[in-house]
Parts: sequence; C-alpha cells; structure tokens
Amino acid sequence: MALMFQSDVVQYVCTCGQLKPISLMYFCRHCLKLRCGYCVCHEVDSHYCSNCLEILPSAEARLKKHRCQTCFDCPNCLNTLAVRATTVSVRDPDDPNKVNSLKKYYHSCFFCRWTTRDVGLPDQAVQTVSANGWSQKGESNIQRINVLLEYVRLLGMQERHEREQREKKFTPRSRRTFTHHPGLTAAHVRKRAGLPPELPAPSTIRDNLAEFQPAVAKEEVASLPESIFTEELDIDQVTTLTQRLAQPETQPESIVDLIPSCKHLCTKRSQRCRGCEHNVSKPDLNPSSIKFKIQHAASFHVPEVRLVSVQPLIGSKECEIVIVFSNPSQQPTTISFITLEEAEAEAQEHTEVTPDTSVPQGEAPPSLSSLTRSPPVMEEPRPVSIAVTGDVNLPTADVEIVLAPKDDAAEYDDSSDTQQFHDDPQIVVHRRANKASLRLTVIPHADKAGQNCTIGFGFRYTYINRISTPASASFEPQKVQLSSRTFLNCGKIKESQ
Amino acid sequence: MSSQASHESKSKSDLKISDQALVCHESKLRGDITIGPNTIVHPRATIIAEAGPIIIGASNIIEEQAYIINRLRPGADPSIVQVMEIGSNNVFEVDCVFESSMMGNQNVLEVKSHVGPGVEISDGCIIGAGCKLNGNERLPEKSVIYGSDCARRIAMDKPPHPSLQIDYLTKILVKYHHLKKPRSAN
Amino acid sequence: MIKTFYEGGMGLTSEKQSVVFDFGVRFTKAGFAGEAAPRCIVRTEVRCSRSGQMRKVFDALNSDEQYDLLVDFIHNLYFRHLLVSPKDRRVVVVESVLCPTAIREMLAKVLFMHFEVSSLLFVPSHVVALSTLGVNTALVVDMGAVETVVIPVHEGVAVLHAWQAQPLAANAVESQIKEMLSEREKSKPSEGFANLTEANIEDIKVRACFVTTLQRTLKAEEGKPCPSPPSVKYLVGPDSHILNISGDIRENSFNVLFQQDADQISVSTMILDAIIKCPIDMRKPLAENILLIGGTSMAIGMGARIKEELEFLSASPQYSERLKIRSFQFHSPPAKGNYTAWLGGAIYGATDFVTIKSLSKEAYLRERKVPDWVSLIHNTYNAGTKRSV
Amino acid sequence: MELQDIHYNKAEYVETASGNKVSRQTVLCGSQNIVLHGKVIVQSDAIIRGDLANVRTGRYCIISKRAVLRPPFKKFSKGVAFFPLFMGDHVFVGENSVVSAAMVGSYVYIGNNVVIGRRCVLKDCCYIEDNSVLPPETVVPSFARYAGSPGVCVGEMPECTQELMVDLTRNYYEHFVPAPQ
Repeated sequence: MALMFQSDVVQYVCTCGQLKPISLMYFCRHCLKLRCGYCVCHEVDSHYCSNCLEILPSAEARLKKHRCQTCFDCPNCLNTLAVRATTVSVRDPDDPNKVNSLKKYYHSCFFCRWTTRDVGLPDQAVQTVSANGWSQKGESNIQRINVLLEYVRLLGMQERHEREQREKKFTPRSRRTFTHHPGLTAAHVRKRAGLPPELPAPSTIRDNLAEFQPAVAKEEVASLPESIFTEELDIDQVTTLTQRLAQPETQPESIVDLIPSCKHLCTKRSQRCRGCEHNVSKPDLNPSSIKFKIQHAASFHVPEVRLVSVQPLIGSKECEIVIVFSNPSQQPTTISFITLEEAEAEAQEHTEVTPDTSVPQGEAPPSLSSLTRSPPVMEEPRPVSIAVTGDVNLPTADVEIVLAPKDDAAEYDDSSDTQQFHDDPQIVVHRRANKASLRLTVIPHADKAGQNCTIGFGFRYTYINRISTPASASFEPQKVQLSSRTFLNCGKIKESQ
Repeated sequence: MSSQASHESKSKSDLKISDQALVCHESKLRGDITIGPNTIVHPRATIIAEAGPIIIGASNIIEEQAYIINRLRPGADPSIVQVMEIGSNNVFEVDCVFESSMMGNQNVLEVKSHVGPGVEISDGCIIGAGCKLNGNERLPEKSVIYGSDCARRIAMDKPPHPSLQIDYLTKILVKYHHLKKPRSAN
Repeated sequence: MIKTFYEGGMGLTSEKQSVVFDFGVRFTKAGFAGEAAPRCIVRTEVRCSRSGQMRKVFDALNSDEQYDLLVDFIHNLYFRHLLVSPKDRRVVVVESVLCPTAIREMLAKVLFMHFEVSSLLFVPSHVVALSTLGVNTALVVDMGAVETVVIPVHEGVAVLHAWQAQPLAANAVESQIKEMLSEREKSKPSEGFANLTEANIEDIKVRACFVTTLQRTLKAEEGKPCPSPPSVKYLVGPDSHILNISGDIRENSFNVLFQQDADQISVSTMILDAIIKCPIDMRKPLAENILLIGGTSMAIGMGARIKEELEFLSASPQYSERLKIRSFQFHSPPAKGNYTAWLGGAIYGATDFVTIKSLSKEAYLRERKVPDWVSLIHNTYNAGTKRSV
Repeated sequence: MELQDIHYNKAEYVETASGNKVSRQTVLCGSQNIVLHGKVIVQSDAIIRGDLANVRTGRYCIISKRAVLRPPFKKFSKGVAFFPLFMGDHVFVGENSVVSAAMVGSYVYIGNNVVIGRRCVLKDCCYIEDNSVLPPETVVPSFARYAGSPGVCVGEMPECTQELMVDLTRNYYEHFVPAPQ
C-alpha cells in the first residue's frame, strides 16, 4: 500500500529525476520510460460541477466563467449551499378570500446555518436559481471596463498598423515569419492570399480614439466616517478576508452584503507524455465514472518493489531486509540487480543512441518515430536528490529471478503454486503467485545513526513491448530489457554499541 | 476505582426515568439522573452524574457515544453538590461530549463536538461538528459555532425542533431494543 | 459604437483568451484577459504534498525549491481556479518593476518549459494600471504586503529615476499591531495574546483597524488626544480567549505608515519626493493624477489620510520651498485596489499588444532568456498612447 | 512497507461463512437490516445502526475501532424518514469516524476521526483525510481528496486509486489474523 500509508518508503526514479512512489507514476508505452505528474503534460478534458456532477461542454463552461449555474457556495463559510423548500400562503389575486399555497425555495448552509434570508434575498419560485436572480453589485464597472478595453484595443491596432507599415517599407518578406506566430494565422493567411488586411483604416482608428473619455482624477476621496470614532464595532458584522476574496469583484466588507456565489467547476484531466505526445492517461468523460479510456500507470507495467521486513539497523553492521517484487504483467518477467551507477549509466547510454536528444535520460531503445516531430519542450532531468545512508549487498547481475505472471483469477484461488523455479534459497525466501520475496543485506553507515537508512539499487527487467513501431513492420510483441532505479527508506539507524 | 464503584452502587437507585422517555438498555447511566418525558437515549450513550445530579428535560435526543458527564472538578469540594441541568428539545449527536452544568432548550451538539465545563449553553445554539469549546462563557441565543477555528455567528432561526425525529424514533427503537424501565433501577 | 467596429476587425476573437497573472508576495490574482475581475485572488501558498503544511511560494530556500513551489502553485492556478490547459495559451504576467531578474527568469522558465505556454508578456504593474483609467500620466502608489512603491508614469513612461520604495505596507502595519498588543501584555498578560497567530493579526487589521485622520494624529502628538474609538472584543482560538483590541490599536496601527521616524520617510514623503524628483513640468499633472493601488490602499480611510497628509506636508517647511504644488487629485479606477494592476494587465492583454510584444515560445527556446522589460514594453505603450493624444 | 500482521483475539471475533470478521464488542443494532457482503472486518466498539434503516456494505470493507455507521435521516413536512446507507466494495473507514452518508462508493478511504454528515454522497475512489468534517449533503466527486472543516477539495487521487484500495483492503484482510496461541 505504497500510497495510503507510507508514500516515501519505496521511491522510483522518474525519467525527469524526480523521486516518486510508483503509484504516482506513469509508463509511456511508446517511449518505454517512466513519467510522473511533473513531466507529463496535463490537459483539461472536461468540466463538471463537483456538487451536481453535471458535465458542461467546454464552450458553455467558458461562457459561464467556469461556474455551475445551479449550485452555490455559502458566502460565509464557502461550503455548498442546500436548497430548502417552504410553502408560503399567497392570497389569490382573483379571489381575495382564497389563499393559495405556493412552493418557494431558499438556500441554506448546513454548516454555518447561513441562509439567503439572512441577507434579505427573496425566496425564489424555481429551484434552480440563476445567478441573475441576485443582482451583482459592481455592474457599473463593467461598462467602463468595456470602454477601456476598446480604447486600448484601438491603441493596439494602431500600433500594429504602424508596425506593418514599417515592415512593408523595410523588410517586405518579413511578414512571412509571422505565419509561424501562433494566433495571427487567420489575419495573415488572408493577407498572404492577397486579400486586404482586416485592420480598419488608420483614420477610423483615430476617430474612434478621439471619442474616448479618459478618467478624471478628483479632489474628493472617500472620507472616514465620523461615526467610526464613536460607534461600537460589531466585528461579527465585518467580513473576513477569505469571505471578501471569494467574491473578488465586489469584496463586500459587511456581512449583510454577502451573496451566494456560483460554484466553481472541477476538471477531468488527461495526461500526455511530453516525449512522444501519446496519452498516458485519459479518463472517461462521465464525472461519476472511475474508468479510463487510456491508463498506463507505472504499476501496470513496471515490477513493484516493496519492503517487507527489516532487522534492527545498526551502524556498520550487516542487517537483513526482505523485499518483495511483484510482476504486474501477464508474462513471466525476469529481473536482475544492478548498482545505481550501472542503472544510471544504462539510462544515459540509451540516451546517446536515441535520436531524440531532447529527452536526455531514459531506458528506451532508439525510437524512430520521434524523428518526424518537432523537439518536445521539456525541462532538463535533475540529478537525484537523495542521499544514500546505507550500502546494500546485491546479488550479482547474472542472478536472474523469474517472476511468475500475474493471474487475476488466482486472487480468488488459494491453491499453492505448482510452478517450479530454480531459486537460490539464500536470495529468494518466499514465492506466492506473481510475487517473490528476496533477502538482501544492508550495512547502514555508522555516522548516520539516528537518521533514516536510505538504500538504493537498480534492477533490470524484461518488458514485452506490444506497440508496433513503423520501423519494425511486424506486429510481433518485442521483448526488451529495461532498467529502473529505486530508493528504499528502511527506517531509523540505531547507534552502534 | 473502588470508590467509584461504591459511588455507582449508591447512586443506582437514583435513576429516574419518565414513563414516556425511551432509554435503550445498552446505554450507560451512572449516578443521580433524571430523564424527562419523550427524551430518547440511544444505545451506547453515556451519562455520568459524578459531582451531582443530572436533570434532563423533555424531548431530548441523546445519540450513541454521546458523553454527558457532571464531572467532579479537580480540587473542588466534593461535599458541594453541583447540579447539571439540561433543558428540553436538545439533540446530542454521536460522539459529542457535554461537561457544562447548564444547557437551555432546543440546542444541537453536533457529531464530535465538545462543550467544556465552563461553557453555558443558552437556547437555540448549534455547536458544529468537531468544534471544541473550553473557555468560560455563556453562549448567546442562536449561536452557531462552526469550522476548524470554531468561528461563530448568530443564526436567524433556532435549529429545527427534534419532535418529528423523536416520533419516528419512539416507534422504531422499541422494535429493536430492550429499554430501561421507567422509574426503576436497572 | 466602438464595439461593433472592432468586431468586424480582427481575426483574434477566435483565439483563446490569454491568462493574466499578478503574483504578489501574499496574494496572487489570476484570470483572463478581457474580463472585468480576476477569477481568483488566492494566497501565494501551496500545500506541501509531504507534510500537508502550507508553504509560502516566495519563501523558498533555494532556487530548485523555488522552481518546484512555482510549478505546484501555477499548476493549482490553472487546474483548480482557471480550469484551462496551460499549453499553447498566451500568458501576461503583471510584475513589479522591482521584481528581481532571477524571479522573472524563473517564472519564464516555469511557464515556457513546464507549462509550455505559447507566449509570455511581462507588463510592469505601474504602467498597465493606467489602462484602467485611459490616461497616460499618473503617479502610481502601489501599497502591497511588503512594500509601498511609488512610481511616476509620464506619457506612458515610468520615470524610473524618481521611484520610491519603502517597507511601509501590510507587514509593517501588522508588526505594529503585534507590538502594540505585546506592549500592553507586559503589564497584563492574557491567554488571548498567547494564542494569537499571524492569521489573527491580519484578521484584526482587516476587520478592526482603520486609518485615522491626520487631525487626530496631530492632536495626539500635541498631547491633546481625542477620545479613542470604542475597543473591540476579539475571540482567539477554539477556547475563545477574549483579546481586547483597544481603540488606540484600531485607530493608530496604520499610523506606522505615516510616521516620519529617524529617516524622515513616510508614505506621504515618498509621494512628494517622487514628484520632486520629476522635472518641473511633470509635477502638476502627476499631483493631479494620483492612483492608489494594492491591497493596503483598501484600508478604510487610506485615501483620505494620504490626501490630508499631502496637503499638510506640501505646505510645511519640509516641502513648501521645494514644491509649489498644493492640490492633489486622486483617481478611482473601476476596480478594487488589490486587483487594479491585474485589471490593467487584463485590459492590456486583450489587445494586439499581446501579439506584438509577447515573447514567443520559439524565441524563448532559442535564447533561453527574457529581455528586460524596459526594452520590451514601455516604449510601446508610450508610442501608442502618444499618438492618440 | 508491506502491511504487518494485525493480530486479534480469536475469542473476540466471529467469522461468518462469507468471511466477515466481526468483533463481539460491536453494537450491531437491528442486525437483520445489516448486510455485509463478505470479507468485511468490523472491529471493536464499532456501531452499525441497522435499526434506523438498512445498512449494506460491499466486499472487503474495513470498519475500524469505534467507527459509527449511521443511516441518515431527512426531515419532511410530515415527518422524518431514515434512509438506507449503502457502501461499495473495498472501503476503509478509520477509527472514531462517524459515517452518516447516503452512499459511499467503492474504493473509498475515510481517515480517522472523520465526520461524514447526513446524506453525503461519496463517489468512488475518493479520499477523506483524518479529522475532516463533511457537512450534510456534501458530494465528494471521484478521485477527490477532501480535508478540513468544512471539508474542501485539497487535491486529487492518483489514477490507480482503485488498485491501491483493492490492494489495501485485501492485504488488510489477509493480515488480519488471530493472535498465535
């Protein structure tokens, strides 16, 4: 249970140099590399409301400023408001003697008991109240801001105009480079096709600019109310900063000016490998679904290491630890140990062969498909930032341990394994299904007593690559040898006697 | 421990349960306790009258793992009898602790709330889930305490009356639970 | 009418809205270009995934950590608040002129290399704040968390040699509140004070304190203080310890910004000094176009006090000789003080200036450097506005 | 670290045919209304209020010590009704937590000392951190991580939460063994 309890006991080294538990990593089946949340590209797939779980199409979500139109947050404690129904008696307009009962709705917070009635908002006749039902203050600003926007836009156009004139004069060909400029496409494609530029004439711009009224400063400023020196302050009637900032536009200072705010939407996101642009994870669209269209979690592809037991760790003394390897694949996997340095060198070596130089570290064999793409943008991998505080005696690299394939059906079948492995009983202490427990000896550094004993090792494992590359036209699954580096935190080192 | 046991045996006979009250057998009641009509005590609720009697009014709900204790204050004179009075229509939700000596009517102690000995609760207050009050004060009417910082405000209305819930519980609990008999020792 | 004309114009309307950030030491404003208010104003903090504690983003111990904190923080801004993919979207960052180069280089690296944004435009907060007014000359006073920065902007150009910056802002006020409280504690310790947190002090400042008038302060200095405003009972911590916030604290804690201590510097002298450092012909337009921005400028009574101070000081022997201006006028932008600069960036970011002036991803990848803002923007904005006059 | 064996007193626990391990120190009110779908562990002093309404859990649920599962009620104009409490498979409920949800999905982790208010809906694969308080009727979407009071989303769960929870609850069940004599 790497994540839930001790997320930092066993950590893998990601291609980008980050240390992460395997549960937080992805495996790109095209690059054959480990990826983590840090080195994948996150993309917003869909928007939904976390309360009503309604999905909103992106265009609509953008239009609604990424807020749900039916769910509201309490302006007082920011919890979600609940809709309450009441019946009110209304005198019938036609027959004064008749009394109709009418259903009315108001919003109330189950947490701090704030209600829309507290601030005098009238009850609504429909359950899904649109935000317009409660008038937003500060509307007056919007008009002015629109005027300002247009003004600065015109200035911008004027500027562009000048620039284009200049460019026409001096470097007539330079416009071509603009087509590489993202965003300018439509206007410039038009121009390249010989159509007139879409910019309005400079004279029109000037005329429109002349219409603009700049703001005028005034002598008067909001003065301090005299009453502040004499009247008692009821601090409970003054909003907190958190409450104010939840409504950035109005930032009300008094509790009575708080109005419910539409709930912010949530997103479902997909993750894309930044090396090859393939998705490593893509969730189902439905907000209630926990299924994935694409899910390449590292734990589905890379053998998982877990720490089982540790003998007391004493500085400079040999201590025994037991780790368990489990095989996530449906095929037998062979693993063998290598040192950290070897694993790192192996990663580097592969990089040199790889034409994809922008991904300087990785275990993958050269992949030709990357030649056709523009180099991906990626941060430089970092050196691993963990200090090893114990040495580990690893079996030599020629000791190969075969892990049985994972068999989902076996989970329900408790019959013992019939397969025979020719294991060295000194190393392999136990086997069960797709798992093998191994015994290693660790020598904690004597001078690190009181600290955690961190050990590290690399291991090679076989991986069946089922992706057909254009280079190898055959669809035969390819068996490749990959390597990985892991760091184990074995616990506190005791003082040596 | 032995002194506590003797205290217990002495006070067993002091348990007074109104005949309209409903006290589940699996609740733990110790000491001089009076339970008013229509009050419901769920299984595994604990009421301990240590420093003096506890008088619980009508139509209260005391849920499982609620812990109401009239505690002997450290250093207090044990000869002075200190009475804990709980009014009517209060709800003590799961896992709440009430140590104060005074509660009015129609209050709610939400799940895992804690009211220390120095806090007097007036009427219509809600102590939110997980809120712990340990000061010395009297909460004004319709106070609401909520959130991790025990923020407070005054509500417009009192919390809803628990009578509807009591009606339902009275019907349902008798089917499943043995009850402590009114006015008798257990 | 301008509007209809515009819509027929550009091919830009179909483009994704640019994202506008204003990273403050305490609060960050984030939203979209062309919108009237930021989508969020959040504390510049991230929750550390290991410890669960909140970390202030700009309190990093080293540059690697700084980088990681920025990545985490901006990731949150995009996916929890703005809810759009950062990749291939333009970014406008409103930055202080005094922002260290290392920070802006790092921001550029984070945005380009980690978030793969398509272009980045740094705009100086003091200059873009003017686009919320449509003027091109103003004296911009930015009162933030750490410092107050005064920069005169004349015809769209920041008059850099005249700028003033002093740590006279929210932090100073909060230390003052703390000091005044602890002063009283010496004689009468209370549990309320013992349990007081930084967040409480900020809360006290926001909810109980205000900026008093110069009149009252002068009277108090003469030894004839006016009666203090009523005190406030403030509850601290879950045990609701009562802390008494005296009228003195409520009224006078903001005075720390206006006291001319040993160094003879206050917010008001900064403003006057900035004016004096400008050429004579600029002085009057600047004094008549003062723009107060930043969260601290939102304190109740701040504008009135600054005005009073300026009028008083300019007539005092300290300044009367050097400065002949006696009248000061203030702008009221269509925004709250704490996001005025952001709004400036949002207005500016919705125009062609973004396409013209931004640093593109391609250019950044070639150079791996951000040109200095002076060469990037100020002459442009100036050029544009000048022609319009 | 791989889970270590958790030993229990053999005399204290009852193991049913479907593999449920239920402590005798629990209060299962209205046990005829409680359905535990197999390999469920209910530890000492846990309370399940089947008397109020039906309580149904899926397979491999772990109800820790002193946890309370309590069907929620809702007030109507005419009276009060208690609603059943449904819980999916592979759910972990931490110690001292009070769950009054209407629905708890599968692969949900509820930490220690958590309050899940009345009629909350916890979707699959969500995670409630220790000491959180979810006000009544809160909806926690899938893969969300909630904390605080009131509980708010503080982060996300990894994509393989389902596998992690299956692994956790299975392992827990396998390591929950009688103390050696």
